[in-house]
Amino acid sequence: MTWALPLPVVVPLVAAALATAGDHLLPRRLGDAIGVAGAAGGFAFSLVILLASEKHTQLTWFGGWKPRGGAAIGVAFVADPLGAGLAALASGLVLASILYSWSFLRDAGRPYDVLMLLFGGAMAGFALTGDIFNMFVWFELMGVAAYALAGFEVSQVGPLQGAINFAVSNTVGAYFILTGIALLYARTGALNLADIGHSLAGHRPDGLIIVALTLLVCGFLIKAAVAPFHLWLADAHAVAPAPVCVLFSGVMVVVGLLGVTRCYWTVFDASLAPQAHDVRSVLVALGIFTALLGAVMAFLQRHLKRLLAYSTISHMGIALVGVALLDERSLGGAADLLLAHGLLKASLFLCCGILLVRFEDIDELRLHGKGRALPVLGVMFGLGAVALSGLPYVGTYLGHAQIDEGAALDGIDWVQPLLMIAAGVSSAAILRAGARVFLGWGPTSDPLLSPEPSESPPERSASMPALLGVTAVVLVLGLAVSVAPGLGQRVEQAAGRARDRIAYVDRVLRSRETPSPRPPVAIEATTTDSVLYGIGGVVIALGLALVGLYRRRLPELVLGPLRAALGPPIALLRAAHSGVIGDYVAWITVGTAVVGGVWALLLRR
Amino acid sequence: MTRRVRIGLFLPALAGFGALLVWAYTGIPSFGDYQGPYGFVLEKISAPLRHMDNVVNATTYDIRGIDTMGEEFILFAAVIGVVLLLRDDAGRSQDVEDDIGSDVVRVFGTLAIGAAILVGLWLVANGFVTPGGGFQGGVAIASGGLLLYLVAGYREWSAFGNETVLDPIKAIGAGGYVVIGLAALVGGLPFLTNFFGGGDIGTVWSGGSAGFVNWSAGIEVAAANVLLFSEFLEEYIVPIARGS
Amino acid sequence: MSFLPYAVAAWVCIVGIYGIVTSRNLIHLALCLTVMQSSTYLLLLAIGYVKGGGPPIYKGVKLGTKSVDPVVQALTLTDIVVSVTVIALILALALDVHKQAGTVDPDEIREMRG
Amino acid sequence: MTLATLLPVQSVALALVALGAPAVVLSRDPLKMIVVNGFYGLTLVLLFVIYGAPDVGLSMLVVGTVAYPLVVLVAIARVRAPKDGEEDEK
Repeated sequence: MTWALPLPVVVPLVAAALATAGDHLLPRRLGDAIGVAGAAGGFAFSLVILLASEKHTQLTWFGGWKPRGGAAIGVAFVADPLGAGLAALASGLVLASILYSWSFLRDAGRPYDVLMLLFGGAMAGFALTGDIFNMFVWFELMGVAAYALAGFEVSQVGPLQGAINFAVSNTVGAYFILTGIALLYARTGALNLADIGHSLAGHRPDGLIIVALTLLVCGFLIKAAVAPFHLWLADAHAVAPAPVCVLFSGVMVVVGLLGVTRCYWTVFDASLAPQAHDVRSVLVALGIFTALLGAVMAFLQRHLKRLLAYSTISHMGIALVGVALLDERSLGGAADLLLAHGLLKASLFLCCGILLVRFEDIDELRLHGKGRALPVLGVMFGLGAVALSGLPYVGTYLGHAQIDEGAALDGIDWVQPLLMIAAGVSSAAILRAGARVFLGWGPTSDPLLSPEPSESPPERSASMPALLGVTAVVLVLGLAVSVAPGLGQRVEQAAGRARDRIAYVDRVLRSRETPSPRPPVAIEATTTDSVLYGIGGVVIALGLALVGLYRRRLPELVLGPLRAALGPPIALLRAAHSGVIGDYVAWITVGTAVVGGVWALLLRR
Repeated sequence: MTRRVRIGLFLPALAGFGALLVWAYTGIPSFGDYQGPYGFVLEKISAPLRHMDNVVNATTYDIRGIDTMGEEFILFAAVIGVVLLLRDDAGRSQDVEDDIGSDVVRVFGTLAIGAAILVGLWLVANGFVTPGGGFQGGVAIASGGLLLYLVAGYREWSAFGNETVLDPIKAIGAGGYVVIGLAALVGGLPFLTNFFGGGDIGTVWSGGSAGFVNWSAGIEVAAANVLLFSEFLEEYIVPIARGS
Repeated sequence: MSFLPYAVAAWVCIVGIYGIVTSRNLIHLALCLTVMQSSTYLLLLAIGYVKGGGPPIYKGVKLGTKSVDPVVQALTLTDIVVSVTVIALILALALDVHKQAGTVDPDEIREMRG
Repeated sequence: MTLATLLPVQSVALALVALGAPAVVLSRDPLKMIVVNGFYGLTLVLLFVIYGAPDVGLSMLVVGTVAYPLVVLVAIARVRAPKDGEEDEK
């Protein structure tokens, strides 16, 4: 199987080169076919690798440069199920986006497909590589393709500013990562993840290790849009075409979390395992903060893509908690959550694209009631929103339940209600928007929501059944995540393997294979607590959505104090999300200095 | 957030960030005491196994060739992005005046074009022997193209400095890199395996199939850079020609 | 004194970030980004330096002669290419911003509030 | 840990780099900035050669003398050019 390992990356890249070379020579339909074939090939090979990796971790050394004397020489792709799963999610969503774009952006031209393919190939490369500098290379390719895609519609200032904010923030993050890589290389003289971890094993953490951890984690958290590093994300989403948003929200941010997971468990765990508690507390705090902040900001938006973008930030916070708890069940939960979220959020963005095609607008208030003409789309939108709230056995529920149980096992029992509130509030925002657009509920004006510059989208002609078809397929897959038999157990086993540094080193440097037992095929059982939290999330979502719509019908006795209590913090939050790149980089510096400072105090003990 | 608030928030954080960096850097082995082992291992194996004198390029194009493949595609993607962003809906202007009058400029310029391209080719060819290689040579060749603009004017430049000509070349360069890698895979070897043997050490023929990789990188870099320059020049020239 | 190369790398990084945050011109901001990136070149090459070592190129030099680390140089080469591409992209975006908004001061363009 | 680990020529090049970086960042006039940035690039080239990295130096040289100046100069020229009224009607 090792021969297939480079192919999820190589096939899209070759297709991109071919499509570019033939752009002026080949008939247009043939060029389209090359694009789809590249994406489909990448997806197919990712699935093949995912299935193979469940039995054994797959390994290939580029150029045949095998390790000598127990130390790596070349660059390896190491596919464990978690990485291969992300590669499959990424290439699958690229395929869906390209198919959707066929009728959504007919005039986009060849460069659009090519950039999508490069974006997908780079994400797969990042997910599969076992070398820390190679991670940086794919990270940058992913970034460069994404910046160009974000600024794709260059006729307005908004998209350009969004793309610049995105490019500068993420480039700063990339340099943090590179500095962290340089520090690890200075200490260990190695770039292979297994090698670095092996050299660090048993050494107490000093300044170099702690700062390398800080730089790598903060660099990846910029990509993962975790507060206070998240400011670029809503700008980039607000401006990118809907199918591009699918990739940004569905997988690109997930890549950031995989970066944190991979680096922690293959490298830093070797040195920091005794102080894992302190690593955990800082990351859990960041995750909770992000989950709540993103949810509140989502509730304040009226631009649908921006609203969904903030909801993504909230879910990234929840997933970070899963990663940060550092146990097998929570990490598996984060993976399940991100899988369901990626698919569901993708389908919601695709719904927005359809609204844009039909009504040439994407503003919640201006679209008031117009969605009544599209009942099928309304149902899909509503299902997506409810499935994100954690309704038992639907969509993201499984991930939530696993994270909740992980937190309970770790003895951190205050986390679950906060995560429930975050999921509820961000779903409430989506439900409120859906009710206003598709049911015509609530007033047509609301001063609470952020004013948006009106933008006229370019004219589009599209085949509605094709768009609805792609959207429906993605939605159904997302809804089914929580009830797919055996999925929970398999993902948890995958998470366990991603955490097993010793087995990883054995596999990569000593070619020793540890086969995994086959997990049982059954729907994952969850605790009563999780079911209650899930129901709670839905109740919050529905209740708050109604409050958002009919706030003015509340008695002044309730409304007055509410306004007094929430007004100033909301104004402050808005001011912080200023859209100015200088502010964003200032917040990145603040966040990195604080995280690094806290770890410097805690981890040296 | 006003500028004052931003800077008041930022400066203390920057001080803290700087302190963290300095703290980390004190943990690096003292300057000049690089401990290895990675680099030392590569120095030992690259001449005997690969007949390459230049260990840096042996690393870049062979041992860590996959990094360079990614790098070529970064350049590829960025140039596509720039072309996309700077595309001019009005199309290329054909009525730009050729304002280079001096024969001296033309003569020296023409000589300089030849020199730049020769230097570029030499740098690519000798990549595994002396400093240089696909990237440096490619940019040098592209700068020769840039000089053509100075010498011959915009019209001649735009005859080849456009996407129709350069896109295929760029794509063949980047795609060729991958295809060489795939050739090894089809032959049952790991992706990007150097399958021709080393060649004669110390000559332009050293390097085996990594030599082809080096050349395709050179082609890609040259075409991509000419396209990049062309787009930026376009941005400068066309509006001026139209405005006046 | 043996810390000086690393101190310079840290200093250049800080100066670059300072420039990015305080910049009033997107073109200036792009150059500050390259300054910040040059800190990574300085750090990498300083890490790989070997006292009394020559370049890791053995043309006319006996194999086994002391030389500096080739790996950090290969990494820096990649890094430089990345830098050029990112700068070209950001400048292209800045040019388009100027076309649309008539300014390149990031503080004056506030389309993305809240 | 002695002075001898750092050659005098290295100290000088490092000092130039250390001064060059703030000079680039603090030059707010675009044209001045590109000249200063060119010099900064050359000090980096010098330092890289002294560090035993001629390949990197060469890369920095072709990038610093061809690619950066061209794209930045064009950007500056466009931004400074008198507004032709054709695109700034807002």
